[in-house]
Amino acid sequence: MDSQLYNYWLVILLMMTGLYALIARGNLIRKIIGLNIFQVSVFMLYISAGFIREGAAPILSPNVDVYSNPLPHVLILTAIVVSVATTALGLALVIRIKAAFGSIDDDTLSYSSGDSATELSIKTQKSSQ
Amino acid sequence: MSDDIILRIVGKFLIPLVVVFALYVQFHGEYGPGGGFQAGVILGAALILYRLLFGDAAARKAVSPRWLRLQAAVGVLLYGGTGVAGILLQGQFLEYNVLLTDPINGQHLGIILIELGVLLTVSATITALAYTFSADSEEHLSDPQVDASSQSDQLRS
Amino acid sequence: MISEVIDIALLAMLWIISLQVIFTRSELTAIMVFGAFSLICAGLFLAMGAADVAFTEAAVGAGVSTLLMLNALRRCGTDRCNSSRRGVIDIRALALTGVTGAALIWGTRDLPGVGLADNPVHLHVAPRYLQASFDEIGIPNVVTSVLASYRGFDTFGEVVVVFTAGLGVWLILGSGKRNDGKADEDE
Amino acid sequence: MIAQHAQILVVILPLLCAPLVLLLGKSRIAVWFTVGVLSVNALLTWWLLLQVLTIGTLRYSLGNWPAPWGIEYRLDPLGALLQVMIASIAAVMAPFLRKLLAEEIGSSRQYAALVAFILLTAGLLGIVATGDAFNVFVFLEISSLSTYALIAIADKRDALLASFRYLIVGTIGATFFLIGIGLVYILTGTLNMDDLAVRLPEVSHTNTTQIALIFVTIGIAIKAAIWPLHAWLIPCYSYAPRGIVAFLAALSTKVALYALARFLFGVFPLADMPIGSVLLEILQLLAIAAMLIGSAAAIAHSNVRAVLAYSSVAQIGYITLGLALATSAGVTAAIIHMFNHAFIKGSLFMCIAILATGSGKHTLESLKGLGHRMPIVGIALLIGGFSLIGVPLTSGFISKWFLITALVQAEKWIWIVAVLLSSVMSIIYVWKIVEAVFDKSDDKQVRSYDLSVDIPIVLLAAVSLYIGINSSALVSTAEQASKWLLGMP
Repeated sequence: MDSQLYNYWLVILLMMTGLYALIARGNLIRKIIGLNIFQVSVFMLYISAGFIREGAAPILSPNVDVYSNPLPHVLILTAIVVSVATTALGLALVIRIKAAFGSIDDDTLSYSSGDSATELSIKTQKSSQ
Repeated sequence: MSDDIILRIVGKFLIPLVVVFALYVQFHGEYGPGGGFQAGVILGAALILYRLLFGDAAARKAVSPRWLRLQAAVGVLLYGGTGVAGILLQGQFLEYNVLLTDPINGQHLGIILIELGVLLTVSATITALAYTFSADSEEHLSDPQVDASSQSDQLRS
Repeated sequence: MISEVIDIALLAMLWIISLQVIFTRSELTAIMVFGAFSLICAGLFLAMGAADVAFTEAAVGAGVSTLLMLNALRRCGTDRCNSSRRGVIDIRALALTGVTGAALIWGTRDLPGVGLADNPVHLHVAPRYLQASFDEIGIPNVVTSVLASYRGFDTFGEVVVVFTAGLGVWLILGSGKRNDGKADEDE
Repeated sequence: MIAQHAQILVVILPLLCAPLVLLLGKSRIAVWFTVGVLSVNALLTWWLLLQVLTIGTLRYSLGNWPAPWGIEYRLDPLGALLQVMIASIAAVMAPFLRKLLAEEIGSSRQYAALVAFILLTAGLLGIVATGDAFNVFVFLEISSLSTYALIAIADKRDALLASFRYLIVGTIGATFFLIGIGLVYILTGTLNMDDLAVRLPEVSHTNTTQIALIFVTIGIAIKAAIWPLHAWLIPCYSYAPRGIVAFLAALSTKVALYALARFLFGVFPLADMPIGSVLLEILQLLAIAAMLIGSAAAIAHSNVRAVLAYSSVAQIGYITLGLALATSAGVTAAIIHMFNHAFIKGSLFMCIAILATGSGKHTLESLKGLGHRMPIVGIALLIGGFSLIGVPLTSGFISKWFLITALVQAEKWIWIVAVLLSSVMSIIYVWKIVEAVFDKSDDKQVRSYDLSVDIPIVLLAAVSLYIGINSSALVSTAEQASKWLLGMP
């Protein structure tokens, strides 16, 4: 039985590759890509679990008796959508970070130090005078 | 915007085909792979293609960002409204059996309605994302007249 | 047996591709590699009988996500600021992913094998969908039945997620005239 | 009809309100409509709490599909209490959100921010309401995505970075949660939390269940900012728009802690699992570390928002400690503190938001003497600060009293010393703020401001004060909730 677990293990290897890219690479876009690879690999874990050898896609038809499990498919459809929504939001932030900081390298990005971080913006300054 | 006449002519034929394909995916979802989400993405792709071929201004004229926001909101409301209809017809939230006298027909109607809601929201959002992300600066989706009228701050007198 | 070989080959190929995401210098390459990764995943999903998921992954992962990434890269310019970390093995990340991966492999060791019809996951809840959904809902695509009716509320949540993301991107990028510290003068 | 559907209405009213507000656009009606919906919602949650306390757990089958096949809503006393907190605080804050945000966000985006705020409320309510493990993930993401957007709209660039880093860490957390849920799903075939609780004992000794528990715990712990997974919280609370951070600090970590409690006590068979007791011990240690390190960091900072953020890390430690004791008294104490801390931190962050209005600064220096100029805010700040310390006759005292009683019962003497030490440290950092705010030497210009924004502060502080004087209702609710949570009704 153990031999049939290679599928999970390769999927876990993929997950960790994505997670590594996410942590180790400094470029924010690269982080988003790593996050996506991590998530897609998790989807693969679910789909592997729903897989049945010789099973057809769960679309009922009179001459098929074995179908793969439809529930993981439904869950992952939702998860894919959630993942693309997160990606879109993350990339929107990356674009703004580039405009505001002039860089998208995590190593060079830092909060404006200490308390000056919450310094007034120009707008507030003007109006409070 | 593309100045290539061939691309534009091909596009004129292709875009309706993509739209038809999206509708096929939408309504074939009960029998094969597909459904509102996939159809929404394809429909969004058709609009993105239109924008690539005929330019940003033309696309915004055809489908304005404001319209897209409303469409996305209507999609959510249609989905939720179908659910609430279940409550109003003495069922549970999202119970389609009670929508029509025959439960199976009710299920059909319910699924068509909610898939339509998915289509509206997803296609609108995908298109809006494409508008925003492919803009060259960040001011396109804003309503200029609204932005200009910066309200007086109520917190400060 | 043959299908297993193909399965292993595809997964191994995916892994080699995903390594590119770690090691390549160019962001553009990384994005294109992700697109390819996503497409092959879609192929694997199809091979595992998940047609709907394959369709969506191809449209969303390889399509929408890649498109958004390309646009984001274009707007950020060809930023190669990443040079500080390239080629350096990040010990911290390696340790973290190593531990996580080892934990997961240990945790999946006593799982039933992939693809067996009598796995617990196939014996509870799912059978009703396959056996009764046609009588209860009347459409042949069980995935649509579950997604739209049995678990219709998840899908409602999913639509709200899409709506939230659209709203969020509009909030973040929409009126970009102001803000950014330096562009504040127009107020 | 409303009675029968109240459980679901609580979540779908705000969910449907959000797109409607977007349709209504930038009109005044939109705000009043929101306030109306959220107020009705708050009343519904109060009614539901009373129902749950009298007749026990409420269930609702969505789409009328029975439990493991369809998604089930399930409301226990703790869930009902949290819903009351979420809906009430949201309803109290919504009318003033515009005024609170006015300074930091351009007017065109204020109504979009309102929509995101409603979605955040709905997401938090949904996490609490559901009885389905995967549905938790979906609503977690609704609340998370709206949180990322709301943090990023603050008028400073640091907010963008804080939001992005939170997005990355938060998504890793959500994905860990997804992995954990996936593993138990593979073992049992079900996603319904009660059904999982029935089926997991059979497989409680497998590696998979242990790893699933660890992944679910880590995933939620990131969202709950349990030390050492709290790093995202400090910049988010420091740079998010001032009006938003009060709501986030009051509720979002509490909801994650509720989810943690549900999975620890209501889903996983902790007592049968080899790592069950180890995990609880580790959580206790982390909680102690959070209390001490969080309080120490709060003393070290001079930015008031960072002080309050680190204080939140410490306070989350108190709650985690109570939960991790896994005794009836411990969980009761955790629930009481969950409730009290929501109101204390909510009102404190709102006080700071108003004190910083105009200057936009949050340093101790910039707040000097403002307590005299804005007496209502000053008094509310005092109440909040004293509660945070745990001075008798404040709600914080009740929390500490119950926590220490629970620790005595569990004979965790060293932990008691740590709690007391952390309380002493809280005196120092609260004193720093109070001293600055009521500094007489400073002669700042008197700034007039819209007094109506004091209303939510007064309401939140009044709750703290009331609980300090008469806590019997809260205590009995918490006791009942902890019994249900631990499965001994």
